[in-house]
Amino acid sequence: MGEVAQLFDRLGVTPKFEPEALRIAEALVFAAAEPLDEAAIASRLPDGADVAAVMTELQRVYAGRGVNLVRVARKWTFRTAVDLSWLLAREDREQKKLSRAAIETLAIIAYHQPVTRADIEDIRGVAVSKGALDVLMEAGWIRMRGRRRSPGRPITYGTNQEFLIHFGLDSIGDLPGLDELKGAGLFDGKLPTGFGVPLPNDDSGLAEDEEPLEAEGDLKEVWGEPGEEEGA
Amino acid sequence: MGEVAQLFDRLGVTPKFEPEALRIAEALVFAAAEPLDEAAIASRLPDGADVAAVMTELQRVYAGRGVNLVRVARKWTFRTAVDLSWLLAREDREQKKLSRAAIETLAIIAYHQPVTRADIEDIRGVAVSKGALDVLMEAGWIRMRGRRRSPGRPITYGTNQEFLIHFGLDSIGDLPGLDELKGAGLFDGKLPTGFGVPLPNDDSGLAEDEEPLEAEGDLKEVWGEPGEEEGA
Amino acid sequence: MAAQLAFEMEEAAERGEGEPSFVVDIDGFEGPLDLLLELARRQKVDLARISVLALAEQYLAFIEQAQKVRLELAADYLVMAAWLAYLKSRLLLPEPPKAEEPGAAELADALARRLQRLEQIRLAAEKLINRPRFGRDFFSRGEPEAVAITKRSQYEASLYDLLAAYARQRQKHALARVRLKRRIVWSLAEAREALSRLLGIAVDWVDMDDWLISYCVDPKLRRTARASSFSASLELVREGKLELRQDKAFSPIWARARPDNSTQAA
Repeated sequence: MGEVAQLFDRLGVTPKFEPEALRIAEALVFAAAEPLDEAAIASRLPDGADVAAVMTELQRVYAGRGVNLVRVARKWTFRTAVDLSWLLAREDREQKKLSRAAIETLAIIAYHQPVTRADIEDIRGVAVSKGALDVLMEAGWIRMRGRRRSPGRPITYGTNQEFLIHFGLDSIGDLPGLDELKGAGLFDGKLPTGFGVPLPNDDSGLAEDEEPLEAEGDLKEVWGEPGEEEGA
Repeated sequence: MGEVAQLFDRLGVTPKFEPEALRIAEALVFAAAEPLDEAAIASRLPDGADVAAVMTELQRVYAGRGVNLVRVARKWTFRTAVDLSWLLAREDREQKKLSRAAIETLAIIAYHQPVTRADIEDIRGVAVSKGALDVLMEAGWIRMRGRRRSPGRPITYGTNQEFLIHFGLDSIGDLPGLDELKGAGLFDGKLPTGFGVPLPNDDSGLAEDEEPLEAEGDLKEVWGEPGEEEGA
Repeated sequence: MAAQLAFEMEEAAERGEGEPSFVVDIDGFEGPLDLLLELARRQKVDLARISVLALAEQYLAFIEQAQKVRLELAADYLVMAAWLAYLKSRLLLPEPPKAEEPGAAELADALARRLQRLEQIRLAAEKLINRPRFGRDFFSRGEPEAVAITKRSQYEASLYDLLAAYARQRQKHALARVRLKRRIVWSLAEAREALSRLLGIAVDWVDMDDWLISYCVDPKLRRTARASSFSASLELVREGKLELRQDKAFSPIWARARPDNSTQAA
């Protein structure tokens, strides 16, 4: 503890919280198997500690190091520095390569969510290829959100927290190239009404034109479909 | 990397190795699924790096922090600082079903309180099973009220507020009476005349034939007993 | 798609003249829109300023050639071809004065926008997929520290369990209890103990009934007391500790401790 204080002294930094808070936050996030949200961290900090300030300071301390403190899905976690990926790449960690169709489908879901299968087909101009949604579901990146209030009540899809963690995004608004897409004004076009929301939205709450999936049976039933729906 | 060099500068330390080596070692140990020996670390370091010096320096950097670099069985790993181990303790509530003997004992205590162990045995017709009272004490539903003014001055038991909360009772008087129990089909009709169910009473005041438990020592002594008392 | 080979427009169009030469691998396309996008890119202009007419012609030429070499094209491609043929004719003909349907220019514009949108999402997908990714480019702690869990039992029981348990026991013992009430009896042992005490006091003959009444105030107990003490007294007589005397049938029974000397005489 004394040493941390000393460190700050030497760095010429005057923290607005006890050095102990920094140590606690560091230990918590370091030990956890999964990213931690600020509420979880705050609950263990001394009363009155400014958790945001603590995390910012900790992030600064770890900047440029071999291990960095990053924020993903609005949670904090330590990650090896991206430039050291060569060091740690291992065959057993190699991921299944996604098909081009799956990547495009993922991008459409991410940038245009909530979207239906028909929305995806409209953008790509082709039937959603066999298993593309399955693969993404299996990867754990997308989820069924609800149903669109439109004829046939199609299922709507969106991304989930795993998606943000995997791609190192703090929120869906941090998607790369979002500004270009917005600038191109391509979020409207021929998409159904209510789809013209300028930003992707992975809120767990349903959109105005969405309604909840009814029951588990419903989910299963729907989930059995992709094979049948396969057109091309 | 530049930032690390800068950090070292500000710390007034002149490392005998490239700062990059420190970052690599840090990332390696962090990402490893088990403690790493120096040979494994050295194989990934830039040629000519003094692995021992690197690890010593890294250990120094982490000394006094929330996470420490430690050597176990000649291998390196990160560990939560010992003084923060309390952060990693978590209480887990495990749901356990109450044994039949325990719930029967509890039922008698609830209706007939204040009761002694002998009273319970008299009503149940069997010795109070081993640990049944202990379990009920642990569950936090019964309390020792006092002692019966009778030979041997046995402890009297009653229920407490936790009991009411758990079973959703506003007061102990809400326990159903004989007619209600009959109505619920819990008693069949063949009861002898004069058979009754007492009106339960969990008044915190002592009954006429009760006297207070004397002292803490008394309590402890008594509490050591159940095992021994176990007869039939 | 049945086409496995690179479909070489150039070769297929050998007899044609002045056809743009390009190589298309139909197997590599993700549907007609993708093919259109590829053709559009070959115009080497901004997608916003693309010539939709030229694009339609190129697409139709491609389909025509594909059919000449009997490539089986998926329905999607043919539907698009039909639509583009319609669009082409609309674009070449003068616009009807009052358009009920969307004008040809609008249709062309919509197509261009669709292509743009696909292009944009492709760029975004590329950016997304090339981001540093968890488990490939960066890693979490390999050996997260397990949280030590102290187990604390929480017992579970419902009110129904409780009531059922109560009724079950009371019911089970209700009859036994009744028997207990009737069993307000003097056991043989109790009677014997009482008699032995009597032996200490009664040196002379005593009326057992008088004596029993003095002990047993409760009249209900008289019968059991008499029966038990009579049996006990017989036992004591057999052991030579007591003498009993009855003058005639149904008359009082007298008892006294047996003098020590007579014990020895016997």
